[in-house]
Amino acid sequence: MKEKDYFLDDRPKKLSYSEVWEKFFNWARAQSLWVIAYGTGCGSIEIPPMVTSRFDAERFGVSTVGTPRQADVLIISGYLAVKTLKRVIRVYEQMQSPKYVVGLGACTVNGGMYYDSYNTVNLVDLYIPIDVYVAGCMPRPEAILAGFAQLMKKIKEGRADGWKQYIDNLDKYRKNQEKIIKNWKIPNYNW
Amino acid sequence: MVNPVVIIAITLIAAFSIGIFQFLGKKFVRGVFWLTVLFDFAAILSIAYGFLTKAIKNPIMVKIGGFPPPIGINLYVDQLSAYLGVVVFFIGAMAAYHWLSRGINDPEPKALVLLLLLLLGSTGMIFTQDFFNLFVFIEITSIASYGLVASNLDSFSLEASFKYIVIGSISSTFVLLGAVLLYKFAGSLNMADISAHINSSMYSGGMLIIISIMFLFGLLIELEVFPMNGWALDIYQGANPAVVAILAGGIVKGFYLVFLRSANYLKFPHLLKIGIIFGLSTYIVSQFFAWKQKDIRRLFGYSSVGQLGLLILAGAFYLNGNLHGFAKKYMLFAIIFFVLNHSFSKSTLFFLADLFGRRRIEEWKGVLSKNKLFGFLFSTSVLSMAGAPPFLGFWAKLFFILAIPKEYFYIVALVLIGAIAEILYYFNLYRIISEKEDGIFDYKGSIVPSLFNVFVLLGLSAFGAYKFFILTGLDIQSGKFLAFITISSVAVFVLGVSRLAQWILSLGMIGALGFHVIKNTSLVPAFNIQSFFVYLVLAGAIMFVFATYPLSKKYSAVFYPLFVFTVFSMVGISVSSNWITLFIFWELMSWSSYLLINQGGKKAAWIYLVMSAIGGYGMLAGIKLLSTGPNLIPSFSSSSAFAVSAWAGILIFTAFLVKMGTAPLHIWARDAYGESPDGFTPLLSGVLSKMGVFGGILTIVYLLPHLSHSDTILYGLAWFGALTALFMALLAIFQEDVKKVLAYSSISQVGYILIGLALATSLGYSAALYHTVNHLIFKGLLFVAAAGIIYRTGTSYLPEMGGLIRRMPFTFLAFLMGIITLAGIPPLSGFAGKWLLYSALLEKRWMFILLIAMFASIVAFMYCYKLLHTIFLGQLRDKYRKTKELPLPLVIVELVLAGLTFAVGIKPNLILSFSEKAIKSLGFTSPGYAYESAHRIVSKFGYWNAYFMGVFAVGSFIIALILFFFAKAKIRKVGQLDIGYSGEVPDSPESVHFGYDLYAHMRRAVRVFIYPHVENTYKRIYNSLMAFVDYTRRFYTGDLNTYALWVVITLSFIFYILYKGVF
Amino acid sequence: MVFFAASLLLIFIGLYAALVKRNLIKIIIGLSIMDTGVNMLIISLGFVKGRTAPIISLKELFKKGTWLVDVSKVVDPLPQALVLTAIVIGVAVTAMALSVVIRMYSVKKSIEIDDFKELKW
Amino acid sequence: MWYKILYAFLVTVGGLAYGLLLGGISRKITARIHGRRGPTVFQNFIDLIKLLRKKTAISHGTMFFLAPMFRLLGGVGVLLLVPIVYGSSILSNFSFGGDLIVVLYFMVFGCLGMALGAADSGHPHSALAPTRGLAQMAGYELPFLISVIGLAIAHKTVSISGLVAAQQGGIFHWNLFQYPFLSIAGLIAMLGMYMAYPFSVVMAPQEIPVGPPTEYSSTFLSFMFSGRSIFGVGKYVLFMDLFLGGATNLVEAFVKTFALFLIIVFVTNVFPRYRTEQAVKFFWTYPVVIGLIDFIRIFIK
Amino acid sequence: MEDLIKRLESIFKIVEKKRGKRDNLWILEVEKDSLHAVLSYLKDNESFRHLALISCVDWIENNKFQLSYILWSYQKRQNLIVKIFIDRDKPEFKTVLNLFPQAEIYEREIRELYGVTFEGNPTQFEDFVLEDWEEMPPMRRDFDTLKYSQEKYGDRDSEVLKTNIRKIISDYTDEWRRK
Repeated sequence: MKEKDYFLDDRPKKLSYSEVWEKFFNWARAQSLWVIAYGTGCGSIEIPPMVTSRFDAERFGVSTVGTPRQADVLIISGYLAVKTLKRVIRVYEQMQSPKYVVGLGACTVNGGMYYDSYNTVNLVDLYIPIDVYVAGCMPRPEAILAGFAQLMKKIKEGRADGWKQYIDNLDKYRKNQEKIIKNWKIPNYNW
Repeated sequence: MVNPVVIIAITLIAAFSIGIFQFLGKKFVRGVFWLTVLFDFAAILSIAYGFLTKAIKNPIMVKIGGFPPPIGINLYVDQLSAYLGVVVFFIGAMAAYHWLSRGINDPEPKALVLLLLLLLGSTGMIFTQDFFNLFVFIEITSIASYGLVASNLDSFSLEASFKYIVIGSISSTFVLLGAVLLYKFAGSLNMADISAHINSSMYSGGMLIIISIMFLFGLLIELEVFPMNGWALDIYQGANPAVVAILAGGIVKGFYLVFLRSANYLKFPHLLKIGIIFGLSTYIVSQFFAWKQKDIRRLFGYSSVGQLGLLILAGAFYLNGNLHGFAKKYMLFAIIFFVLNHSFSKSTLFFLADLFGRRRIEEWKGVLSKNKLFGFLFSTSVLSMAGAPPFLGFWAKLFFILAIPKEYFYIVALVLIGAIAEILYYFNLYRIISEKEDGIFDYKGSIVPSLFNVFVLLGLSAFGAYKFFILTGLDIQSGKFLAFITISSVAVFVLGVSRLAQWILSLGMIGALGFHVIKNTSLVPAFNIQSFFVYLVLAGAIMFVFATYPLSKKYSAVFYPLFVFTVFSMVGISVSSNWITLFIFWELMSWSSYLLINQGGKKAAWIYLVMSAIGGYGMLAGIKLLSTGPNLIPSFSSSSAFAVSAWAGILIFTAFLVKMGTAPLHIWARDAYGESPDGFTPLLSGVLSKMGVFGGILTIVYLLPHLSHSDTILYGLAWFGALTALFMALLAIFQEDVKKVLAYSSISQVGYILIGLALATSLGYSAALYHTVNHLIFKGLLFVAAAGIIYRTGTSYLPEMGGLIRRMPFTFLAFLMGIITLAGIPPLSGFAGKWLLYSALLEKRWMFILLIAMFASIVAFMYCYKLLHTIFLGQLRDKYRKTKELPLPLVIVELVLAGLTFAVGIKPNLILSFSEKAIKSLGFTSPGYAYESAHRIVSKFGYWNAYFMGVFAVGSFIIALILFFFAKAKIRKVGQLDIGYSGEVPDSPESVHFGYDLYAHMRRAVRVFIYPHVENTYKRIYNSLMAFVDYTRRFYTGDLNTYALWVVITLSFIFYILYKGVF
Repeated sequence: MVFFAASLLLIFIGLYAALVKRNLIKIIIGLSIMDTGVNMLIISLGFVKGRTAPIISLKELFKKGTWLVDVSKVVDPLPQALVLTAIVIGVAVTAMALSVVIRMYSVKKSIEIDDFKELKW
Repeated sequence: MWYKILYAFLVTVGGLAYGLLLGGISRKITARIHGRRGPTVFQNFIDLIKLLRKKTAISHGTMFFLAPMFRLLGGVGVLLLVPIVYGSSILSNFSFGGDLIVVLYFMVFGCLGMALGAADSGHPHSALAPTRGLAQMAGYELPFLISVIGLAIAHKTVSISGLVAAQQGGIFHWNLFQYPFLSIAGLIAMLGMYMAYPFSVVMAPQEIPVGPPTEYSSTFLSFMFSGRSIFGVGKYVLFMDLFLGGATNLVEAFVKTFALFLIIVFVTNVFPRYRTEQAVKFFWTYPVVIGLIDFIRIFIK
Repeated sequence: MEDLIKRLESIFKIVEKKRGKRDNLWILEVEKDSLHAVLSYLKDNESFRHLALISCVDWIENNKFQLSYILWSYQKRQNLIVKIFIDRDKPEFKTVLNLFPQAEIYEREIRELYGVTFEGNPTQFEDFVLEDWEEMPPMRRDFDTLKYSQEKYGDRDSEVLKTNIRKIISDYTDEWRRK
């Protein structure tokens, strides 16, 4: 055994699969979205109302889970700093395909009101593939639900393939990530 | 044959010639001294040899000056005095050799003169038959000893000497008074003559009783009986050990013989009372006072005094105890063996104490490991002193206990309590000595005398065993087997030049015995309960011995011999046919296993030994209660002939309960299991504790039906078993040491077996026997695996482990199967035992016990999971990244055992067919269950199909696996630190391993139940006894006046009780 | 009877010294007194009033011309012989004790018991 | 013999469907109590399908890999070892394999497997959950054992079919009415056995995300999920046989298990959560005392 | 409170004192060298045991950093801000860790954001908010954050942004229209 093999070394392979039942399964995937909410910013306060009695996301099959391993959807709720971006990347990579990312708020689109901050990542989709942006500062739970509806639609149509792109263009994403993360301490390829 | 008077004359002449011609030089002095001693020794040996070979039939009577006995002084040498003379001279010669080798700090000629005078005086004392002459010899002896005691010329020895002088003078005053008053009374000084004039009716008032008391009282002072022995202890502590060795080893024995003989000649009627009061009190008191002793010489002194007390007791019984036939003979041999044992081992101990020179016990730490020969001599002497089989002390004690009449049962009890106390402090000392410590060990002087002594002692031990088996008429098979055990383990020691050779030899011997048992039906005639256990022991032993080799490098050279010894003595237990043989082998097993455990945890071993002693001596007391009438040796089958009280059964059962570790007697188990050598623990748990089960079966089947309240006892036992099962399981879940978890688990499981036994139905026995074998399989497996894991990782601390499944897959597999079996989850073999037991309990309607037993097995899941998780699962630490799979022998044993659990789990008949036969031999017609079809077992309440369960589990597992591959996820095996950890990357395996205090929440719920109440109670008892002893031993103030005062008080006390007839 | 009582008294005096006195020499003296008491007792046991000592003096020998002693005239000779031995032994013991005391004094410069209580418990 | 296996397969599938449906109904009821609409009752089916066909999965090691099979096997085993319909040779399944004691011990099989797999993942939370679960098990098993032993002694059998047979002949022959205190103790134990809300500290989604299966995903999770559903149904059937007089036809079985299910759902939605030691203490006091009333009655009889 | 100030003045040199915007808030300026003595006095004798915050102000015009130690007394229910000025070219000061253990993390923050080092604080060079920061400390007023942000995180191409937003909006409207 090697001195240290805490993490995996080999690069994840591109996925190839038959498309026979895919439509049916995409429907199932769309109807059962398990969310891990990453409370990076002010948007995280909008998640609890979304899943509780008032807006009741569960009627769409959206429910929350506590661990990235079981989650389908990663909600980035607001601005990201370099420090949080590292964690987001790790959480994203630990989720199992197919997986989707929802970006909440203007900050995730282009930095929003923090566009000139020394510590806010302006363009999140340079680093991880975002399937749906929900604009607003902050978006209300209704808007988030609308975003989920959008996501479901994309999934059903088979267009929500951010996870596929991430694997296919891993080098590009890595380059972008490493550009702003100076001290790259995240293990490579470990999901 | 030499005329005894020549001995005295020659010695006297030699002594004076040394005194006069000392200017001729050292060589001359030594030459004369050694020539004299050798001559005397040869002379007395020739007399003794004459007696031994029956060349001399009658006692020798020497008339000095040709006068016939009543007029002239005469010597009288009978068998006993000749033998004792040999001992005295041997010890004297050894002590002299020892002393000379150490270098005498007094001018040498004087010391040698005094030595010669001492030997002369004691010889004369033993030989003479004249009261006044006796006084003279006593005085010669005393004066010589005063001088010798003072010979160190430091303040200690001078102080001791002065105290001795004063008390000795008082004593001799009484002797002299007695002698002359006797002359006045009887008109003669010749013992035989006086004896002829006296009959016991003369004691009913008047002078004779006062006279005898005077005389005997003087001798009692010299015999160091209880209130008047402060001076003696001071001598033991303060004087030169060489002198003390000769005093304790030889001279005091002379006084003892004189005392007995005088009492006999005087026909003293109250000897028994005196003997019981003083002997017993001396014995008990000194054994307890020794507990707090810090000075090793004084400790030996207490022990010597205690032994003398026992001797006085034995002598009183021999002369005055209304013993007949067997008993008288037994008592005689008990006395002889006590004397010999004490002489040789105590003098060795004093020699060794002198050689090493340190006084305080703590300074003796680690002596055993520093010098092997020294350690051997010391251990042998201590073992023999404490009455460990097969040494002489054991046979003496056994003879003694057997000989005492049953109506004096309280004496048996007290003597056994004293023996336990003796073991307590001797092995506390031994514990300190055997602790590991590096350093240089040096001693000044020669070890040869000790070596001689120990060899004689070993020879005498063999003789003692021989005599015991011959005299008691036990089946000679057992005696032969005992010899076989000893010889084989010695052979393993001697022939085993390396550990490999020892391993092969041990394997070969156990295998050979197994082969012999299978081939030859003389040892186990038909398949019965005994052969069941013989096979169990041998099968377990051979597997566990096989597994030990990789571990053996760190064990000392006595590991394998002791292992073989333990195993064979367990075989001995299984084949024994009566209670006494059982007891002998039981003690052999206890002691040898004690020595094995002592290779690991010293304190643990000590507690184990003390608890074993309590159990073993309890058993002996129980056996004593069983034996009635002329048939002193109760055999199993004849137990029905005795109408005995329930106490006999309870006492005998104590021993078995101790070994089983049942609840209030379990305190030894955790540490003994946890700290014994890893190679031995599987045997301890798998086989040794099963001897308790064997004994339990014997007791319940053969003994209990004949006792009163047997149903109550059984129900109580079942409760004990159930509570043990529950509480030990509860304790196990909070242990953080792998072997301690397994230890508690072991006790808990044996608790189930006890429930099975206590049911006393055929189904209960089935459950117990099945679980016995099954427990051997899985607990052996777990302990072997634990041993290997400790060997590989170097720790037994659970939180230090983790993730080892990646490095030891085979061990994990085996361990997992062991755990599943332990938890009793079908389809492995553990379930069958549970099912049988629960069915049996249902059948008997013991609902509450059933409830507790089932609940205990639920609690057991907790530690099962804990073991698996903390050792094998979770995160692998960096330091174990290079750890390898266990060594091959261990893996083989593990996998064989794991295979067995699986095989038995699917086909329980593999065990049940044996247990059925064994149960039929107990007199049951059916095993309590029936086979409905080939694999379906039916009891009165339920049914169960092991084969189906196995096939079903394996089959559906395979189906699930196949189904799994239909689902088309792409599975990647990730690294150990790649866990969903809130986006963080854990920095080390340790930081994310959950291994410490797994059940903190459970602890909060059950805090009351897991508080060590029992252990603390024991500790409290021990500590308060210690404090009490520490306070009361201030009785020996060290003040001369007080000592003298006690002499006077004792005398008044004797007069009081004899006159008033109190007591 | 007087002798008997007196010797007993002596013994008790000796014992008393051994029990009470704190000075080693005094204890030895006590022992000697005890010895004397015992010796006296022995003598008194053999004593018969009006008889002489069982000793053959030269004067008597010449007067009677024979070694034989009239047994009815002398007291029992055996206790006297015993006493001789006992006296010798007593002296030996006393000598021994005194020498030990001398040594003790040279070690500790004291002959008080209180200074010799190291060995205890 | 072989047709038995076919029936067993059908029962397993049916049990799975029923279990998933009950789970969905439970979610729906909870949502309605919250004042929400809630997911469809078939949501669990959808979840299962989704999990079954995720495209990647991770494994931490052998035990991690095998644990879901153990879990499924444990669930299926319990369902198949208890007779669902009394007197029916088809729906009594494999109950000839063993009696109540066998079932009791086999129930641990799946839990142990899952715990081992969870521990093998190396996640501290995964290992924490089984310890809580086992502690809680030590809690609820005591009242459960009281009721089981009481019933076994009272009816002189530990065969489940025998117990059902003893309860035939009218509603008042049910153990629920014959031995009401034993039944109450057993039913309280059942709450703990389902790890439903007052006793849900094992799963504790807030502090230790979803309990033992923290690291499980995709297909593995789907196996655990279905194993748990089947196990749940098996336990309902067991409790039905023990206390509610078993069932003589399939409809009755549905009705009775559904009644048991409703008890749990309503208790779950009403109570907050106990800590582990509180749960253990609760189980060792009230239900035990209640159960002992009948237990002693049987003991004396 | 005035008493307190008087007492303080009798012992230490108070450069400037003024009442804050609240009644129970006073602001004192002391000499840099006497700060530890003042804080120690306030803590031990005047019950200001709670150091609520240490803050820093960059007076780039005066070429000074202002360090404010905000204290709170539970007994008096008073806030007291003790401020000092240190040289901007030589941003060094001594730690108050010996008086207030909680100062450790405040000083660490100021070190990271302003570059003021505190002699004697063992952990001040560890990362606090910014991981792997290599530029000038960002809260200094001569640090140009817009430039930095554009250089480092880039700016979304406005065309791309527009199309994306348009696409999202169209998706929405499609949805609404369908309903």
